[in-house]
Amino acid sequence: MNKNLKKFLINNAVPIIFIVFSIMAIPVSGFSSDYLIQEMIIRLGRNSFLVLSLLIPIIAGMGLNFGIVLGAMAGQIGLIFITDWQVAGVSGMILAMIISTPIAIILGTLGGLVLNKAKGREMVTSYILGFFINGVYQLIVLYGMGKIIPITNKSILLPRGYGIRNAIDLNNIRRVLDDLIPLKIGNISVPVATFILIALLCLFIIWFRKTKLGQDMRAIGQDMEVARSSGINVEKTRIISIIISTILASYGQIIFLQNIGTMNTYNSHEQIGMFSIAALLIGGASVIKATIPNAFVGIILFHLMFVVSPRAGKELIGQAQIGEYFRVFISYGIIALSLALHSWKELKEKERNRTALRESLQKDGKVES
Amino acid sequence: MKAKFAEFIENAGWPRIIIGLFLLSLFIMTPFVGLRIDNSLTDVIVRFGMNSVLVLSMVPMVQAGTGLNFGLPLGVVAGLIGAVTSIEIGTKGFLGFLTAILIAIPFAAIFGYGYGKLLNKVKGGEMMIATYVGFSSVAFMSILWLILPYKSPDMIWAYGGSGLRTTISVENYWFNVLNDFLKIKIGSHFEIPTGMILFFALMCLIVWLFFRTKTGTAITAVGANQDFARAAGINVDKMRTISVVFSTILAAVGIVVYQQSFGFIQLYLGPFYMAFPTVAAILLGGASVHKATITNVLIGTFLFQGILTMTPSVINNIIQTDMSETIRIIVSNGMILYALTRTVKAKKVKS
Amino acid sequence: MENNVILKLENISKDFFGNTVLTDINLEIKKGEILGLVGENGAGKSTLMKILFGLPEITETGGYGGKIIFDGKEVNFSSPFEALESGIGMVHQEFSLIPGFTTTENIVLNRESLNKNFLVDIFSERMSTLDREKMKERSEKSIKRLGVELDENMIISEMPVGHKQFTEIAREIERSNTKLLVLDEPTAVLTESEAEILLKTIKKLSTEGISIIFITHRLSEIISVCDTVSVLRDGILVNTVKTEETSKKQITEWMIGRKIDSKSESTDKKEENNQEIIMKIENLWVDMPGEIVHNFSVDVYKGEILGIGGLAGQGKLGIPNGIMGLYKAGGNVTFKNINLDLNNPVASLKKGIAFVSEDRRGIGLLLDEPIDLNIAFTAMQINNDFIVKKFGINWADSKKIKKTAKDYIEKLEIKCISEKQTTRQLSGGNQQKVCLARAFAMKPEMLFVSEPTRGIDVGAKKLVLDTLRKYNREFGTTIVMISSEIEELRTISDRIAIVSEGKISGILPPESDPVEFGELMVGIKDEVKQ
Amino acid sequence: MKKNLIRTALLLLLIIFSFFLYSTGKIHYVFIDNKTVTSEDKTFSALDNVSVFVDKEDSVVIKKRIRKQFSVSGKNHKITVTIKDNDGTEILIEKKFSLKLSEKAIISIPLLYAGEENWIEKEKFNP
Repeated sequence: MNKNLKKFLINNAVPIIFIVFSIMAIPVSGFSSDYLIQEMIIRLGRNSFLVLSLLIPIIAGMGLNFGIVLGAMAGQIGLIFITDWQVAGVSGMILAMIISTPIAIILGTLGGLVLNKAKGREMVTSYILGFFINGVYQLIVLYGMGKIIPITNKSILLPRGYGIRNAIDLNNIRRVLDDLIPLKIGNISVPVATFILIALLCLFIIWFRKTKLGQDMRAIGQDMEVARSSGINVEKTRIISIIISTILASYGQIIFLQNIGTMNTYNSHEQIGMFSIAALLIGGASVIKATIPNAFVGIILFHLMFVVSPRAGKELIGQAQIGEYFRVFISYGIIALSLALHSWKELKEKERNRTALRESLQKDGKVES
Repeated sequence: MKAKFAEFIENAGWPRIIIGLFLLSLFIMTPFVGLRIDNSLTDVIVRFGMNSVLVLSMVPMVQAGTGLNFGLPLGVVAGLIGAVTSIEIGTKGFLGFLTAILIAIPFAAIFGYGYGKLLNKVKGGEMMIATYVGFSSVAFMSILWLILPYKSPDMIWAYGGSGLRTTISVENYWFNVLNDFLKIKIGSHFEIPTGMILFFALMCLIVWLFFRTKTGTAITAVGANQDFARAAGINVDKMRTISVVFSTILAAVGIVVYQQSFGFIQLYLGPFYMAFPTVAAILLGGASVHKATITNVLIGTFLFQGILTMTPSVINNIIQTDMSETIRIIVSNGMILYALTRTVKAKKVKS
Repeated sequence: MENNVILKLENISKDFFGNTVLTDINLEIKKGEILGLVGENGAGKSTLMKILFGLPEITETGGYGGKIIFDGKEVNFSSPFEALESGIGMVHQEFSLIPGFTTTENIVLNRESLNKNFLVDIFSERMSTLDREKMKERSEKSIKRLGVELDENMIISEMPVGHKQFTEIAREIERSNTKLLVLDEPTAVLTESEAEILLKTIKKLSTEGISIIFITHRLSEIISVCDTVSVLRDGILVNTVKTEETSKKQITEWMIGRKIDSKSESTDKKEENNQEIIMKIENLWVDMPGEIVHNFSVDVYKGEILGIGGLAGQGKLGIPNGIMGLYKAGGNVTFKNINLDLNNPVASLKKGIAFVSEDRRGIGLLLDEPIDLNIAFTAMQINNDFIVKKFGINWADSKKIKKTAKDYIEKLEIKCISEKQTTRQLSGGNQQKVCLARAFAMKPEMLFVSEPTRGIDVGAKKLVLDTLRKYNREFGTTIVMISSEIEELRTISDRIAIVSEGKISGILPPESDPVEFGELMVGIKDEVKQ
Repeated sequence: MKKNLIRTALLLLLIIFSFFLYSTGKIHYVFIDNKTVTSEDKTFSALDNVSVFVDKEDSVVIKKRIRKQFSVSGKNHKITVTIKDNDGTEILIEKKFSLKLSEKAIISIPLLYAGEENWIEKEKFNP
C-alpha cells in the first residue's frame, strides 16, 4: 500500500506539484471561485481539441507532435476563406473545417514523409518543420493571397492590395459553436456544443485505439523493426498518424479561434504547439504515453497557472510582469524537464536491458552473482 | 569531370548550392537595381563579424557529439549578465567591453557545467531538450532582470518602474569598440571593421588550438565515435561537459561582440529565438549534426548573413515588397530541416 | 512416400560476387520430419535459410542457382512475407516480439481477428476494430497445440526468456497453413529445463504433421530430437543421415572434416620457454549481449600467443571485451600478480594491455578522422605519448604523430594516399592494419586481438597474422588472439583454448587433431587436461 | 472498385454539403431605410418610433432619415417591424423575403408601412 502510494506520487509528480502550486497561488491572486471556474470552462472548450490532437502520434511512438502548428495553419487558411466569402454561423465554421481538411492532409503527408526521414529525432524535426512551414504559410498568405489566390473581400486585405491583414475579425463565427446550445449554471455559462464535440473526439480516440490501425500504431510505437517484420507498413502508418493529428489540429484551431473571435493571421498558430504540449505534459503525460485524462487535467492545471500567476505576482511583489515571465518560464521549463526525464529513463532502460540477460541467467543459477 | 561535379554536389548538398547561387545572383543584381555593391559588401561584412563568434560557439558541442546547440540562449544570458554588469560598473571603451566578457565567462562556465551535466543524462535527446533549456533560461532571466538591483540610470526604466529596460543602449559605453579599432575605410562607402574581424580570428585561433590539445583531440574522438573513445579509456561524460562549457562561454562572448556592433543590449525575451539562425548558419556552411569545422563557420556565416542583408535591399528594389523576413524563415529552417533529415543514416544505432 | 515430401532443395548454389558460399545442396524434408542442420560458422546454414525465405539480400546479389520445391510446387519467394504466406514459419535467434503487447497480441500480430464496420468501405480494412475474444481463442488454441503453459494475457517484457521463445513459436504455428517451421538456435538463450520443454514441443509439433528444420550447435539436442541430420561444411552438404545411425563424434568429424589433412604449418615454433604467468583469469563472467561468458578461467604465459577459439555466440568474444572494461564483467583477473580493475577501460590500458576489437568499424576506428590520429590516439591519451607541453598545456605533437604514422604505414604496408586520409576510405584489410598499428603504438606488454582477419582478403590476412607473430617474437609481447577460424589459430598460436557455452572446454596444442577441436567446440569432450 | 465508388459518392455528397453550407451561411446585407421616399409620384414620409428586427436579432430602433445595416446569413429571411402610432397603438408588420447568393436588399419602411409592392429592392452586391 505504502509502496503503491509512493509509486503513484512519483508517476504523477508533475501534476501534483502544479496542484500544490495552484492551491497556494489561488488565494494570493484573490480571484473569485466563480471567475476561475468560468475561465477554466472557457479554456477547456477552447484548447481540448488541440491538446487531444497530440495523442495519436504518441501512440505511434513519434513523440510529441510539435507539427500540430501545421494543422493550425490549415485551419486558419480555412477561416481566411470563409471570412473572404462571408459565410457566417455554424455553417461557416463547418465550411472552414471542410476547406482546411485537404490542406491538413497535404501538410500532414509532408510532415509524415519528413519525419520518416528523421526517425529517432521526430520531435526536434517536427518542431523545426513547424517553423519552416510557417515561412511557406507567410509566403502564401502574405504575398500570394490577393495576387495569385483571389480574395474578393478587400477589407481583409492589406492596404497595398494583396496579402492578408495581421488581424482578421471573425465576427461572423464568433462563439457560434460555444453559444449554439446555451446553458447557464448559476453565473457560469457552459459551451455545451463545444463540449459535445470534444466528447465525440474522445470517443473517437478510444474507438481508434481498438481498431486495427490503432493496434498497428501501438506495435510500431513499441518496436518499429518487429512491426515491420510482421508485415505492417511502418512508413505509411506513421504518415497516417501524423495526418490524423494534423487534421484534428486544424479543427482544433478553428474551434479555438471561434472562441477568441479574432485571428492574428501570422501569430495565432505559432504558440499553439508549445502550449498544447506543455498542457499535456503538465497533465502527467510523457513522450511515450498520454491519455485523455492527462489532456483534461493538464489543460486545467496549465491554464489555472496561466490565469493566476500574473495576478499572484502582482499581489506578492507588486509586479504583474513577474507572473507573466514566470508562466513562460514554467511552460518551457516543464517541457524541458519532461523531455529530460523521458530521455533519462530511456537511457536507464537501455542499460537495464543490457544486463537483463545476465540477470535471467543468474536466476537460473547458471552464473554466480 | 562529370563524376567530380556530381561528387561536389553530393558533398555540398543541393540546398547549399542553391543558396550560394542565390546569394551570388543577388550580388550581381545589386548594381542593376541602383544599389552600391561596396555598400552592400560593408553591410555583409559587419553583420558577418557581429554573428561570427555566436556561430563559432556551435563548434565545440557539435564536435563532441552533443548535437547542434539549440541551448545557445543559455550562453547568451550569461553574456547579458556580463554586459549589464559592466555598464552598471560604468567602465567604458575597450575596457568596458573586456569587463563585460570577463564577468560573463564565469557565469557561462557555471551555466555550461550544469547544462553539460544535464545533456549527459539525456544522450540521444539532446537537441530538443537543449531548445527548451535555452527557452526556459531566457524566461527565468527575465524574472531576474525585473528584480535584480541594478541602478544605472542608463539601464532602468526612466519612469520609475523597477527592473531593467528591454533595450539598453551601449552608445555611451562600448559601442563599436571593436568595429572602429583599426577600421579600414576605402572610399566613402566601403569599410572593414578590422577590430571585430581580428577578434573573431582570435576566437577561431583559440578554438583551433583547443582541438589540437590532448583534451581537444579526445573531444573529437568522443564526437566521432563514442564507443571508440570509451574503449580508448576516455571519460566520455567529462569530455562532453568540457565542450558544452566551452560552447557556452563562446556564446557569452559572442553576444557581447554582437552587442558592441549592434549598439543595444536586448533583454527579456530578446534572445529567445537566437539559436535558430545561428544553427542554420553553421549548417549552411556545410556542418552536419555530427561534424563542424571553423571553415563551416566562415562559409556559413557569410552565406547566411549575406542573404539576410542582401535580400531586403535587392529583392525590395525588384518587386517592391519586403520579403526578407519570410525568406529568412524559409532558408534558415529549411536548412536545419535538411540537416536533420539527412544525417540520420550516418548515426550509429547502439544496441 | 514421394508425395510426402514437403520441401525439396535441388542443386542449390549461391555465390556472392564470385565467392562461392553454397554448392549443389540437395535436401529433402518429409511431412512431420525433424531435420537437424549443423555446421560451423560460415558453413552456409544461414545463407541457405535466407535463400529459402527469399530475403532481399539474396536477389540483390544475383539470386541463387537450383530449384526449391515446396509442397509440390516450385517456388522462388521474393520476400519473407511470401514464404510465410505459403506456409514456412521462422523463429529467429533474436526475439521478434512487441515488448508491451500481451502474449495474445503477439501471437496474432498483424493477423488480428477483425470486426468490420462501415468505415472499412470508405477507408480501408484497417478501420475495423479488433475482435479480442476471437484473438484470445486463437492464441489459446495455439498455445495448447504447443503443449506449454503460457499466460495469454501476460506482457512480453515481463516474461522469462523461455516464454518469449514459446510465444514466437506459437505465433508461427498459429498461421493455419504452417507446414514447415525453421528454428534458428532456439535453445541458445534458454535454461536447461526450458530447453527440454522446447524439445518436447518440437516433437509434439512434428507428430501433428509440421515439418521442422532445427538449427543448433548442441549436438545432444540433435541426437535426442531429430529424425535426420544434415551437416554443412564450407557450403557443401557433407552428409544427411538418420540420427539413430550416427553419433555426436561422427557428426563432429563431418563438421570439421577437411582440416584433418591440412596439417598445421606453424613454421618457426618457439622452443619451450618459461611458464611465467603474466595474466591469471579466474571465474570471469562478462555480460556481453550474444556472447555471455561465465566461469571462464585460464592462465596466460608471458610471451606466448594464446589462441581462443569456439563457435559463434559461445562467449569467446566476451573475454577480451570484458577484461578491457567494455562490457560489464566480474571475477578475478590478475596481471603480473596485481589485481586488475575490471569495468574500467583506463585501468587495463594503463597497465599496458592493448586490444584490437572485432568491431572494427564500430569501436575500432574513427572513420572520419585521418589515419595518423587513429594510430596515435590511444597512446596519446593513455601514455601521454605524442604530447608536447607548452605554456602548461598538453598539445598534440603533430610532427611525432606524423612520423610514427608514416613508420607504421610503411611497416605494415598500409595502402593509402597519405597519413591524412580518413580511415573510412581504406579497405577492410588496411583498416585492420591501422587498428593493429594503434595497438602497437601503445607498446603494450600484452595484446588482445579479436577476430583480426574477419572480412579481409587472403593476402591481407596473411600479412596481419605475420605481423602479429613478428611482433610477438621481436618484442616478446604476449598475444591473446580470438578467432572463429581454428585453422588460423593453429598457424600462429602456441596454445589454443576452446570456449563453449561461456567457459573453457579445453586447451590443446596447435598440432592436435582438428576433430578434437571440433569436439571441444560442440561440447562433447568434457574436460580435457592440457 | 466498390470502395472507389463509395468514396466518389461521399466526396460528391461532401461537395454538395459544402454548397449547402455556403448558401445557408452566406452573409447578406439588408439595409433598412426610414426615409421619406417618392414612388410613382406619391410621397411616403418617414415614420416615428420604428423598431425592426430581421430574423432573430434583437430589435433596433430606426429613427427618421436613418439607414441601418443588418447582416443576415442564408436564403430566407423574415423582417419584423413594430411601429408605434401617434396614439400609442402598436402596429406589427411581418414580411418574408428571400435573397439569392450575391444579392443585398434595401427595404424601405415607409413603403412597407403603406403596403406598397416595391418595399424591397434587391441589388447585386460586391464587397
